[in-house]
Amino acid sequence: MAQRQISYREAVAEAIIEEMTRDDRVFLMGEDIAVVGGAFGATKGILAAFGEERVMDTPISETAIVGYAVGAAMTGLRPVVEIMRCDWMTICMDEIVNQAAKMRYFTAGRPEMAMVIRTATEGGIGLGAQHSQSFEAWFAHIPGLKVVMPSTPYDVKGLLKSAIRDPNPVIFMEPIILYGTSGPVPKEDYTIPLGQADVKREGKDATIVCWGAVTSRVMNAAKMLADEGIDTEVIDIRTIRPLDIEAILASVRKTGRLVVAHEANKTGGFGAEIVAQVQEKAFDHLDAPIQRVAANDVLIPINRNLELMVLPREEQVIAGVKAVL
Amino acid sequence: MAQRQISYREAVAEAIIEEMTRDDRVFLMGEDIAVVGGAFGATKGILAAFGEERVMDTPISETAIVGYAVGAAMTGLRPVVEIMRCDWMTICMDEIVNQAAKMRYFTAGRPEMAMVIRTATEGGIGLGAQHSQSFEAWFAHIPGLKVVMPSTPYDVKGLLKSAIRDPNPVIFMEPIILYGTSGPVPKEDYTIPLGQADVKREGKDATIVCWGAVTSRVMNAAKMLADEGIDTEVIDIRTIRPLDIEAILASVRKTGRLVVAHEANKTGGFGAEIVAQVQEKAFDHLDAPIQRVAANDVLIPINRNLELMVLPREEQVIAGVKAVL
Amino acid sequence: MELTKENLLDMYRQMVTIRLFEQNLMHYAGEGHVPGTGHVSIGEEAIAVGACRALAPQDYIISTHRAHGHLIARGTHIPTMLAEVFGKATGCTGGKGGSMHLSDFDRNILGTNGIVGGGINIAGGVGLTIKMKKTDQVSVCFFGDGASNRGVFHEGFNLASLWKIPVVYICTNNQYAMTLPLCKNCANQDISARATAYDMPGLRVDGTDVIAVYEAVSGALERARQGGGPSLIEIIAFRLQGHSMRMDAMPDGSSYRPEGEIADWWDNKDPIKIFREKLYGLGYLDDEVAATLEAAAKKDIDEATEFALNSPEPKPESIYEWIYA
Amino acid sequence: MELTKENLLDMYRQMVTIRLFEQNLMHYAGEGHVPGTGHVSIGEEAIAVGACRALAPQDYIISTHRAHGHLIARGTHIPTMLAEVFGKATGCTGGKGGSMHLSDFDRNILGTNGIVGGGINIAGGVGLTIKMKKTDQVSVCFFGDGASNRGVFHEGFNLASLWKIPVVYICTNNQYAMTLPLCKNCANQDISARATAYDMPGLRVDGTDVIAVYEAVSGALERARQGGGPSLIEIIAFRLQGHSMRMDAMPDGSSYRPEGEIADWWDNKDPIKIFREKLYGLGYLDDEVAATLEAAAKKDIDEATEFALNSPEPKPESIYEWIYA
Ligand SMILES: Cc1ncc(C[n+]2csc(CCOP(=O)(O)OP(=O)(O)O)c2C)c(N)n1
Ligand SMILES: Cc1ncc(C[n+]2csc(CCOP(=O)(O)OP(=O)(O)O)c2C)c(N)n1
Ligand SMILES: [Mg+2]
Ligand SMILES: [Mg+2]
Repeated sequence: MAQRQISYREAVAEAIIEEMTRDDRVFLMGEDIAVVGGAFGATKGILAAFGEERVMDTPISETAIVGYAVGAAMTGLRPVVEIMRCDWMTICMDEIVNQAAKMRYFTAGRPEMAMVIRTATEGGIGLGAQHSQSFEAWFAHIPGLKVVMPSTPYDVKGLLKSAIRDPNPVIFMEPIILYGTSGPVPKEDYTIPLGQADVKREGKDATIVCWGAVTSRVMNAAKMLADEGIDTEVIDIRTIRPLDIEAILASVRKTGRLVVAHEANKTGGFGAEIVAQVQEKAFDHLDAPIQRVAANDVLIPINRNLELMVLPREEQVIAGVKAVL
Repeated sequence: MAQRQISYREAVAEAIIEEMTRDDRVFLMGEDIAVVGGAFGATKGILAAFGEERVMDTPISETAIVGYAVGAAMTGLRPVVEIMRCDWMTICMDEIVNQAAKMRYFTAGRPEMAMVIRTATEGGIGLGAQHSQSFEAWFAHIPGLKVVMPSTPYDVKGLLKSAIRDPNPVIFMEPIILYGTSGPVPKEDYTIPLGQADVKREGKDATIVCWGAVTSRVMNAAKMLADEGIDTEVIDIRTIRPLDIEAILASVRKTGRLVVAHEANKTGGFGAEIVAQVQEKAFDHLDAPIQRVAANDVLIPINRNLELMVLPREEQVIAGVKAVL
Repeated sequence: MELTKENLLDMYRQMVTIRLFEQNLMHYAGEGHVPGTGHVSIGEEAIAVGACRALAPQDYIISTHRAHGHLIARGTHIPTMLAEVFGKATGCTGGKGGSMHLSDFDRNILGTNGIVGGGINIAGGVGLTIKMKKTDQVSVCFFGDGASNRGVFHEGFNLASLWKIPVVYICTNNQYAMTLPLCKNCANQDISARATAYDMPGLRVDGTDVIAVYEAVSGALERARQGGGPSLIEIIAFRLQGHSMRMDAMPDGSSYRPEGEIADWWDNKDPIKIFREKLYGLGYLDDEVAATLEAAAKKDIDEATEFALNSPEPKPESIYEWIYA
Repeated sequence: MELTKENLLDMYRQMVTIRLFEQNLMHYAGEGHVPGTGHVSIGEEAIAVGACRALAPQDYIISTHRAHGHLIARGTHIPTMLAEVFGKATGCTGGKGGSMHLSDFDRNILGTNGIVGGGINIAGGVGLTIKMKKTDQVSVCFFGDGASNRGVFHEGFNLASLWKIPVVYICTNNQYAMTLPLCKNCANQDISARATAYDMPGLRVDGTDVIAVYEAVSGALERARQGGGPSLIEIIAFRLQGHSMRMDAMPDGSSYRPEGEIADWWDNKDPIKIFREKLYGLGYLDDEVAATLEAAAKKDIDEATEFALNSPEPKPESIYEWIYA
């Protein structure tokens, strides 16, 4: 029997429904998540299943959404809240960085801080410079936070379930362009541990580390390179913090060559952190300088052609790989 | 005649006073900056010199402080605003990242966005985990922003004057522990261009790149290393974005060895970006993996001994240099 | 100033132009000409036209994601606007900003914003410039009922009132924030009542009555010009379409609205119909004059469409423009 | 509940204990025992004691940087608290949080906060837990007049009222936010009037009258427990010291206050003196009883001091604790 295929957005909803069924401390709040099931449809059907006591539409009050989640988590609930777009995480950074990430510390480890902040991230759909950013590098800089960005329906279900069960605040980033993509997802309960990278393709000539929406473009590039006889290994880290550096190092020790690809702006992106760790821990294995493939250091334009040009595509990934060979 | 010595905080005030005298579009607003001259005394005397029309105490409204600055800049003024602590930049990240940094773009380059956001950054005085952070890595990730962090009274005067004259939004970070330190500062008008690193010590055996408060500890370490016969070159980048990568590369090509030191948390710090660029552009010159020296990936404790332990000291810098030799 | 017959007829023409602009836009969005999304203001034309008619040429406007009407009512060159929404090089933002990022510095329209509430503090800063430069201008800030629950509303209003800044805050209460009805949005559904918290006047006006809007805004402008400080005008409106063209395209993009509401509002709350009847009653308008005005409006839109459709795509190198001055 | 003579005398003892705790703290801060800083609540003791006396044991407290009184009034173990402020291992936060980060989960004191207004949304979330779990608790949130101008006040209040969350918001209006007097802080200096913006009751109480505080808070708690939702109680207080021990140590740390204000307030607004006179008038207190109560208070403080001074420094490895669960 062929495996069931569902979309990324359906996988998100399924994970939440399973976890809400399993644990009645889990509840949702966010803008437009209940009645219409989210601006991007990722929480569709959840209100119908659990009622408005556990699925709450909020006013446009990002600081209250996250701040209330902190208070609810400190008193034993497990909020899963949504900030509609990653760009608007800018509004509630105090609640995320100074409150959620630090509350266990300030209270001598007394409460669990089980809370998930889901957010649609990255670009690709013409929404422009205030609706296309991805700040995983910011969150990864903050002790106390975990940061996850799955690239497939399978991964998003398993990782979101782990995130909801995790006793720490988790920033859960869902690339907006992936919501409509489909893939095989088991109906049953399964989890994927946070902090475990996934080798999405094995290869021996070079390693490509990536996460988020660029992953499928990296996979395409890997196929195109294979046609030219270049055999790349593709590692989707899936979790940004904690980072599965061991998986990356193992691959680099084998291939001796590394490209890191992500969709956020290049300068100050999390790619730099991976480069820094790899060159430190596998210096002698590196046969060429590590290349980064990322968005140009510009703002994201709404024009379709320009946007495609700014975001990293197969072409840049291929060029990156060729540069390390 | 011996050169005049003034403190870092006096140099800040002097730079502002000179620029306000020079250009009547420059004005100040922020919390407690006027009547008492700032929580850390860096704007003392400015109210007396220019009056409350140009030096304004504000309520505790960080989003208004920065948001108003954006509007004022768009209409031709040149606000120099203060967010008392870098930790609270979390509150006005939308205004910084989505508004200030993007307004020229969204208005087809029509207005200048001349505005400076000054903030006291880094730790070292026992104020704890919500009062000791340094987010230069966040700001450096954002196209449209410039980011500066001077480490001496001389540098802060020259760079703040350049920042005020710059037509772009500048995040100007003043390490809190440096306010009381003194050094030679010319009385006359001078500027230091943004984006120009400073070789604070010449050497041939290894390069240490740093910025902010750790710079003086790096200089101490360099002296201690010199006593052991190890001759290090110390480069204070001073501006985080734009980064003077050429200065760093020139030094690395000479020494073949690099340590990057900063006070922010190690993971996701701006040190990673420097590592990524240097290994890419000077791979063949590197004789050892680049080392990073930074705060542990923990929260900053108020206890004096613990805080000293978490922040990078001479000892770690020396260990870092020995690791690259 | 009393509105003459000519004024009123011209206002009618403007309202029709806005309506046609947006209906035309919806058509072309359906055909794939609009990257991302756009938010039409159908049902809110009387607010744009009544308010902008009250402005002096030197006054500033800051607006929102739902701003086409504000620009057209101010006399913006419509082809340039439509080209922008289509993402063309001839657009006011070079095709990089789209519907949410329009501006027209020649008419002191400083920009619209993709961040809900993002303009509120900026408008305060614009007003601060006016106050500091002592010019005879007012800063006018449009925002929605949804934006009224963001923290920036509170911080921006308090500061404006404290400093007696010349701003007129116009809250278009169209009774929805995306999918959230007013009763789930504002604890006190009388938004104008919030003005007392800041010791400023709060008015409530019927947004289907263009003359009432004109009068209320005129009064607030006058007050601001006399040094009386800010006012809040809440204007009750009726959103005759879905939230956005993107959501309208979703199968159940309007499922959250009570059955029959849209039809009922079209019948009873359409400001153009209401104004048209009023003008007929006054004897200012008859079928012939109406046909002439409507034809003039249609001609403007047709010309704009032709211009936008035939305009070139932005040049690749334009991605680097307008990021730094 | 009517307060008995025993209650009142005990409340007097508590107020004296708080006063002595903080005066003692100022002494030891002067001797260098307090890392960073601390904010004493001298002049505000009636608020802590009146409010906490009204609470049921199961109620939660969220507080601010000026919180010693709230903890002592709730019965927190004073030695643990003082040890924390000294940065000792035996402190409630292991010596890592200090004066701004106190908590006592055994008494449902969920934490104080170094971010002004940082607790407001958290308290809403605590109330949300109560509402969802349907327990007989109330969430009590302390904050200051300065915090009332932060956006979180607006977002948190609106949501709490909309959802009828059991919270009592207690605004200690001590007429200063650091150096900013009320008239430069709040456009409408009647903070309680802001409650109408959220359709919740707003009360104003004299903070030198411990019984009035008790009664107002009792009423609001009752209302919240009955499902009536949140209330705002503004309590007028008189800050008899500078903003912080750090600022008090600065030469002109109080220069912003009108001459004679502090002396006048000590003479006429000291809540301990006022309560003492009241108790004398009621015949509940005489010199002998007063001496006994004061001696008891002093003993508690002396013991706490001895404990804190003799407590060990935190262990180095404790820096890694409580960051992740
Ligand atoms: C800070 C922020 N939060 C959420 C959104 C998503 N969003 C865009 S428009 C909108 C509704 C705005 O409602 P309102 O202010 O009433 O304006 P209207 O759309 O009704 O004109 C929302 C939630 C956003 N753009 N910015
Ligand atoms: C968001 C934020 N802004 C500024 C500060 C610096 N700060 C600490 S306490 C304080 C004054 C707070 O005033 P208020 O809320 O009235 O409390 P009070 O100190 O009077 O008890 C300020 C500005 C801060 N800690 N957090
Ligand atoms: Mg609306
Ligand atoms: Mg106060």
